[in-house]
Amino acid sequence: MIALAPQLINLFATLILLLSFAMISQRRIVSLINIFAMQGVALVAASFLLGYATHQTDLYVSGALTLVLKVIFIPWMLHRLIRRLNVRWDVETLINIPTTMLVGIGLVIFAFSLALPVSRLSHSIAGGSLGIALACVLLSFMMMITRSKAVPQVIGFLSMENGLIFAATTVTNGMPMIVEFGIALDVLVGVLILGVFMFQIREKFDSLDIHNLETLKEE
Amino acid sequence: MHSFTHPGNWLHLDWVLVVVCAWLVIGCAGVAALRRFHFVATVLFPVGACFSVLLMALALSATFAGAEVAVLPLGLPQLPFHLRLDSLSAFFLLLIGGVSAGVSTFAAGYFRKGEGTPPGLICLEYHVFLASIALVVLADDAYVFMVVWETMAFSSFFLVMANHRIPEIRRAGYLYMLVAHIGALGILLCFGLLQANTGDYTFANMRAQHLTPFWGSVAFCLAVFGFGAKAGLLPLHAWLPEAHPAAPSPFSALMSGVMLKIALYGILRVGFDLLQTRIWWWGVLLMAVGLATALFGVVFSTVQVEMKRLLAYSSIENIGLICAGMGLAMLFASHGMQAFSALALTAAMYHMISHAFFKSLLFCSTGAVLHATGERSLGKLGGLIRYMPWVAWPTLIGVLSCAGLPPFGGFVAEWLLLQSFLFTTGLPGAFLDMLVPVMAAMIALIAALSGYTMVKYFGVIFLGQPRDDKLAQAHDAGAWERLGMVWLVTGCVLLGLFPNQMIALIDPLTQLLVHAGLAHTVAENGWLLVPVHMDRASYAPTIFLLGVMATFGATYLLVRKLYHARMRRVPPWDCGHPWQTARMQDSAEGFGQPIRQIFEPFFRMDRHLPTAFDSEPSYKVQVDDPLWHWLYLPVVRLVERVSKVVGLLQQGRIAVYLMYSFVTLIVVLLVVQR
Amino acid sequence: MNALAFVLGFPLLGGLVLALVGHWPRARDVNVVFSLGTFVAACFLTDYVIDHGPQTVWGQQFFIDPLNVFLVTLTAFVGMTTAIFSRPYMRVEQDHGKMTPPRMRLYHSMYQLFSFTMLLGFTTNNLGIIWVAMEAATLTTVLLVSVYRTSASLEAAWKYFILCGVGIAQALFGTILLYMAADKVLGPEHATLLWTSLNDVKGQLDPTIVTLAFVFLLIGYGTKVGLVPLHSWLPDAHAEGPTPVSAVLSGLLLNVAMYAVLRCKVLTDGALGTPMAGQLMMGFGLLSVTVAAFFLSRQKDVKRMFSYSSIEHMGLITFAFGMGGPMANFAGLLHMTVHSLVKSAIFFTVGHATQKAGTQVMSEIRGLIKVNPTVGWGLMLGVMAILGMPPFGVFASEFLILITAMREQPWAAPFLFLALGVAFASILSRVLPMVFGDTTLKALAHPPALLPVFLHLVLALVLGLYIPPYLNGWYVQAASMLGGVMP
Amino acid sequence: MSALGVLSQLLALVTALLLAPLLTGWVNQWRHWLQNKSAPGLLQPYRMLHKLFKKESLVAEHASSLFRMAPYVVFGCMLLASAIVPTLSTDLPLSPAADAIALVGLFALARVFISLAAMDVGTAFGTLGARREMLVGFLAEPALLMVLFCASMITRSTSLTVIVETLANRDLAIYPSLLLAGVAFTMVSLAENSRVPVDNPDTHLELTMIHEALILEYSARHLALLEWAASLKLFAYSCIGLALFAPWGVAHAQAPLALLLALPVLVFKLAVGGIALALIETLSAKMRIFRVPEFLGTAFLLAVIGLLVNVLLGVG
Repeated sequence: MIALAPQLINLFATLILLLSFAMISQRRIVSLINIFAMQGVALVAASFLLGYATHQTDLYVSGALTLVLKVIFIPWMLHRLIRRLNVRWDVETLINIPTTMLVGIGLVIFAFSLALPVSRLSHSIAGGSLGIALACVLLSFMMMITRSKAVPQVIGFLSMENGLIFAATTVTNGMPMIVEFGIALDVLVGVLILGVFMFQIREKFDSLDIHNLETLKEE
Repeated sequence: MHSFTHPGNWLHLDWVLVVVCAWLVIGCAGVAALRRFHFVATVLFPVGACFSVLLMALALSATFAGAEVAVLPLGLPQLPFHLRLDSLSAFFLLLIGGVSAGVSTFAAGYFRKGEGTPPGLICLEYHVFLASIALVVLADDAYVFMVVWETMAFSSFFLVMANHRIPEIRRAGYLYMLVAHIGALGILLCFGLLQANTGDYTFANMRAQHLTPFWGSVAFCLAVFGFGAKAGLLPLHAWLPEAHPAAPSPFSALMSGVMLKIALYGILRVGFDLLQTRIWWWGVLLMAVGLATALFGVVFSTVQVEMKRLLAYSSIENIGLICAGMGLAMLFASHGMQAFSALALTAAMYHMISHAFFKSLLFCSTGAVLHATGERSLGKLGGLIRYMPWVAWPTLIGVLSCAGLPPFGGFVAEWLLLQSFLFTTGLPGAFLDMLVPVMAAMIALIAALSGYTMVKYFGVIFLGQPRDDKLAQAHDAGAWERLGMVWLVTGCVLLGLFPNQMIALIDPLTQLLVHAGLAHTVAENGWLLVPVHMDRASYAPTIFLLGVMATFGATYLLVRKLYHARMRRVPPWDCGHPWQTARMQDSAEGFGQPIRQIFEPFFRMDRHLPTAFDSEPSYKVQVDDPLWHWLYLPVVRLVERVSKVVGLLQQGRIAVYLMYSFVTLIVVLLVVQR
Repeated sequence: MNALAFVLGFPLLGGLVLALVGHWPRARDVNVVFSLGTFVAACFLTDYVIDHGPQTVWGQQFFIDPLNVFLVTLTAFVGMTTAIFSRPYMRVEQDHGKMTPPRMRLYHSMYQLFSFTMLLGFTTNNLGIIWVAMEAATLTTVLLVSVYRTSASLEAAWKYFILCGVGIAQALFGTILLYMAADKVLGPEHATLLWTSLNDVKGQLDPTIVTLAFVFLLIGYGTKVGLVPLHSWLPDAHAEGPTPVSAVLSGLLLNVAMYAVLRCKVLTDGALGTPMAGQLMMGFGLLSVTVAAFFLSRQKDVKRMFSYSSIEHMGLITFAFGMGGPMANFAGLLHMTVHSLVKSAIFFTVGHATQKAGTQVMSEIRGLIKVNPTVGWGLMLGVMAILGMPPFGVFASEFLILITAMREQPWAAPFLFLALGVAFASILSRVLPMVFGDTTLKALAHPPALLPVFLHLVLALVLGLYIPPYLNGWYVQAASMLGGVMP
Repeated sequence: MSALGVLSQLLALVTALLLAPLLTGWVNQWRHWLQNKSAPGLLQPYRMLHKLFKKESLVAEHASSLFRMAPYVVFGCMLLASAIVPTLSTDLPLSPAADAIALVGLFALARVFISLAAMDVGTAFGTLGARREMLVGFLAEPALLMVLFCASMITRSTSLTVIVETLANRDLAIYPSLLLAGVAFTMVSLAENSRVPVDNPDTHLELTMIHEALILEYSARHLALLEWAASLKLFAYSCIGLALFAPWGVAHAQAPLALLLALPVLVFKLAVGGIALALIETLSAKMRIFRVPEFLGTAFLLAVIGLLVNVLLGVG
């Protein structure tokens, strides 16, 4: 089982990358949230496996933390939010899906070329996955730019966090515990605040479209 | 900081610092008694004047003493305040003390109740202004120079904004502050070059540096730009005719009389003292700029209709003449002709101090007229000599001195300047020999034109019939105002009649800057002012005045004795036209009309001529500054266009902002990877 | 080291207490008391550090050295004066009906928590915790900015959260890379993110990883510092929130971000040996100064204008630290201090002025001196100070920055002078009509608290003319510690 | 300050006082003859002065003391000017007190005072005259200064006595710059002494009068003094002309006896000059007031070109 660990980690890494691409090409919000949850599951699996392979208990703790937060609580809250705000229609994008895919591939290539010299130096068993993590971060960054609705933008932000946590766990076998807790706490509070904001934006503009958030500018 | 020894053997510098601190204390006392107008006017200002007189005395004794240096604990840790009192700064302290004594006493009588800013606040700004001016001439390193230089601009800005209810005054204040700051940035750049990468910003170190001709020229041009902005040299003069009339009169007197000189002090300090390399075309540049400014200033002052703007443009003219003198001195110095350079420099210094006195006198008189009649424009004044003799006669002396007429200081300065322009045949290079006589011709023309302006100024205000019947109630100047004006008049007269003694005071300065002086040759000839040699040229103002007075007295008595002195008052000759009104006299525009016609290309005129069908025909001519449309407005439009383009950066769409962040990340990563 | 406990404890406790009683009328005074307590504790802490030198406390999780101790004191001091200023300000806001009791409670508790996060950010030794503190600071200020619940403040808060969230995420990635570099050198068991241990071993850190890490950290924390082109959130956030929040945001939060960048620059300089970090910072700094200067002339809203002025000054500070060397670092630290003091003083006076005029549009604020001379003169002197007029400290630090720039980076001097000139022209042309002239404004119901304004300006004046020796000692120690002399 | 010096100074003063009205009378006579009118007597100016001195002075109601003081100042200046210019001998103790530039300053002082006095009365004519006088003045004064500079460039000194001495005993070399300066000087003296091309001394026509407008309000002794001053000014100008362009025959300090010879030579030269002036007046017509600036502008340029020619040829 230990021998298989590096390949398994790479498998999970590619799975996360695949899910990021899926999120970019997704049109409906509900499936978008489900893919985000699946990405969380992959992340949890990777950290449990790594914890088992390197006998580090705090990886289990961080995996559990991610499981509770990113797989159970946040998707549940987003689903409840969508039902309350009856946001059903599909995701509007600023540029059409094929071009986003092309740009996505370009980003992945850039991320890999960037991370190649670094990953060779890392002697943890999943060194290679740094490139993939950086790719996930850039992809979710691009997703936030191209989405014109509040909910997809929030999901983009959260999937960026996923990418970062994945980088932390694989490249350096997890951050010190205190830092893990801090990050998790920040993400949780962040999501709560975003939820509150969405209610207020909805109540103020009776739509979640970012276009009416453009009044503050230079004439 | 040397220990506080017994006051007996304090240096002059310490006493000057005592005077500066005293001024600051008076300023604070003014703030304490913010609204108590009587206490501020009759106690604080006169005490300030006494300290000015003390400063003058100190400067007199310091001119002949050696240079004194002091280091104050204030300032940056690595760069404490260095101060130095050498003969150059002593001369300027003399100028500051003399003029501010007169102006402070005048200001004591100048305030009236319930006018704009509370008098206490004005007292604070005034005395901070005086203190910073005195410190500028003492500064001996770049940091303290910049600090006191901008404090001077800062405090005079608040003086200009004294009655800020009027929108034009706010606009003038803004323009003044902006040009002053841009000038200061230029000066800072110049000091940056002068320290030549040694990192030590004291003037002593700057003197030791030998810059290459290129960097030396860049430093000099920056200095002329920076200090020229403050002095009102041609391209950067637009603020002066706006700011000086806006300030209350005693302070515009001080600004015109003293602050413009401090700007020229800067050029002297950098051009002659700090920069060791000297290149001939620097002098030519200064002369060209000076003369262009002078001609521009005098032509514009002739066509003004508002008395304080007229004096402001006349200040520009005099600054131009002084700059031309300094330029000539630099030209001679660069060719090693020290004696002639000393002559030109003495001429410039003489013009500086006489202009300080007579221009302050004229501004004080406009202040008195303004207070008596409440009227600024020349068109509504006239015949005030009957109601305000105590203001009219001193102003006459100021007018004669400003026009450069013989018995007074203005003429001596002009005489010396023309003499220095005559001895140019020794200069190598045919081009220079050609250039300088033409410059001499322009100086003569400018002096004559200033005579024209002054006749217009005095004639339209004080002589003739009052153009407005409310002028009859114009009350004469108060006691303090008279004392202030008398002090300034004595200054003008002494400068006019005793040039030898004044040149003896200027001599240490020229020895310091160009290592030559006139004192030796002048002292030999007793009453005669002989700059170079007896049969070369000589002028004795006292004998001259005695001659005119003697003939005046003799004819007066002879006519009385031989014939009689009967006189009868009759209505003036009306050429058969009974309805002679005061409006038939020349108005201010009328008197300036010939100049407007001759120097047409100088102005940007828009004239409103009444047509035949006007119900009430009116004639209006508006003369304004062409540079405003060629230089200032294009710069403002350029800045607006650039900021419109930059404004596009902030369009409000969050996706675009995210794009900025994303693109920056990618770009920086690529840059770093390479 | 109980002084540090108090410094962190007071705001945390204050946040919790005010969460319960924030809506009471006396809550304003409680807020001041807590801030005062923090400030006193900070003074004790500084005293302690002066005598005993740098300290690592509580299992090396907290580290106090000359660099961050004077920033802690500055933050506590400005926090206290802002609390004093917010007492009358908030009472007037309540009268205008913009602040309901629940919102007051949110405001007070978030205010204290915000100062806690800043002080935590300064004192912690762990780079990860610095990141957590920055994220927490963003969260608390998002709530403070959106406290008025108007559409504009909502938009500003949303943009602020999204942009800063993305920015800080990149900083997290940089921290992870740093951790990876440390892991390689110290071995997996005792690899830590403690700055002191990283600082000791920074020579052996792998250059390629550290370069990548510094880029991510610089862009991440640079977004929080408001460097152009990452600055877009700053004018909206600073302009829409209540004025005490703008004062604290402009004055203090930018310093925390700059402090984080400085910590990373020290490590990068040690690891790389090449001036890459300094050059990047200089590039961003110069871009910020020039672009922000041209933004100023088109502003209509007074708080937006001063937030652009904050961008310009932070650009100048970044440029100074980018140049490196003892003189430039000294100037940068001095400029940080004086900018915080003067900018918060300006926001205090602007706060009162906007309340008088009922609007933030500058064309409707006229003749402050006539209505209330202290507010008018306070604003005038504050603006003169921020524009770099000499008696004030801003001129001293700008003077040092400019002359070092002329000596070491002559190519940058013309840009700096152009930017300073344009900024001077634009700000003065907007402020003069506001301060002078006739007015239609009416006096305020509650007398404005102007003690903080003149306290700040006097401090700035003192720093301009005479820097006391022990403060100078601080700066020189911190400057030499920052090192990074350009080759 | 030798006794002889004082004597020659007093002699110069007396001759100036006496000869000035005579010169004016002489020019008027010749002008009338050339226009084939019957001319008034040679001594007519003296009789007019005597008549005016006897009359009672009528002063305008609002005229200030400046108005009454101005004639004396102007007369004093003109007398001092003619005392400074070396007419009979160059041994003049007063001359070191004022050189060429001071002389021009003296004329300017007189002009300013007379203009102010004209404005003091406050009628339309006064200010009109003052404006025109200053217009002529501000162009003529620099031109005169440049003419004097040409001479001082040659003789390397601005003191008038030194100029005359050096020019007188130089061998008869032709100075081109002096030729240009001479033409410029004649144009300037025509303008300054308000002769025909620029201003008509006899007329009171508002359109053309400059000098007359200034002294319109004066009467009796003040008018007499001003008339005398005007003739003194003409005398002074002609003496400057003679000094610069025909310096021979002036007694030198070393040769006191030549003093007696100098007087007749001076009278002869002045007579010839007077005839020339009368000739110019009859031949030229009066110019429009706004052609005067061009006229004086050309004079000024000629003088400056004279200066440049001097520098170019390096003469002297």
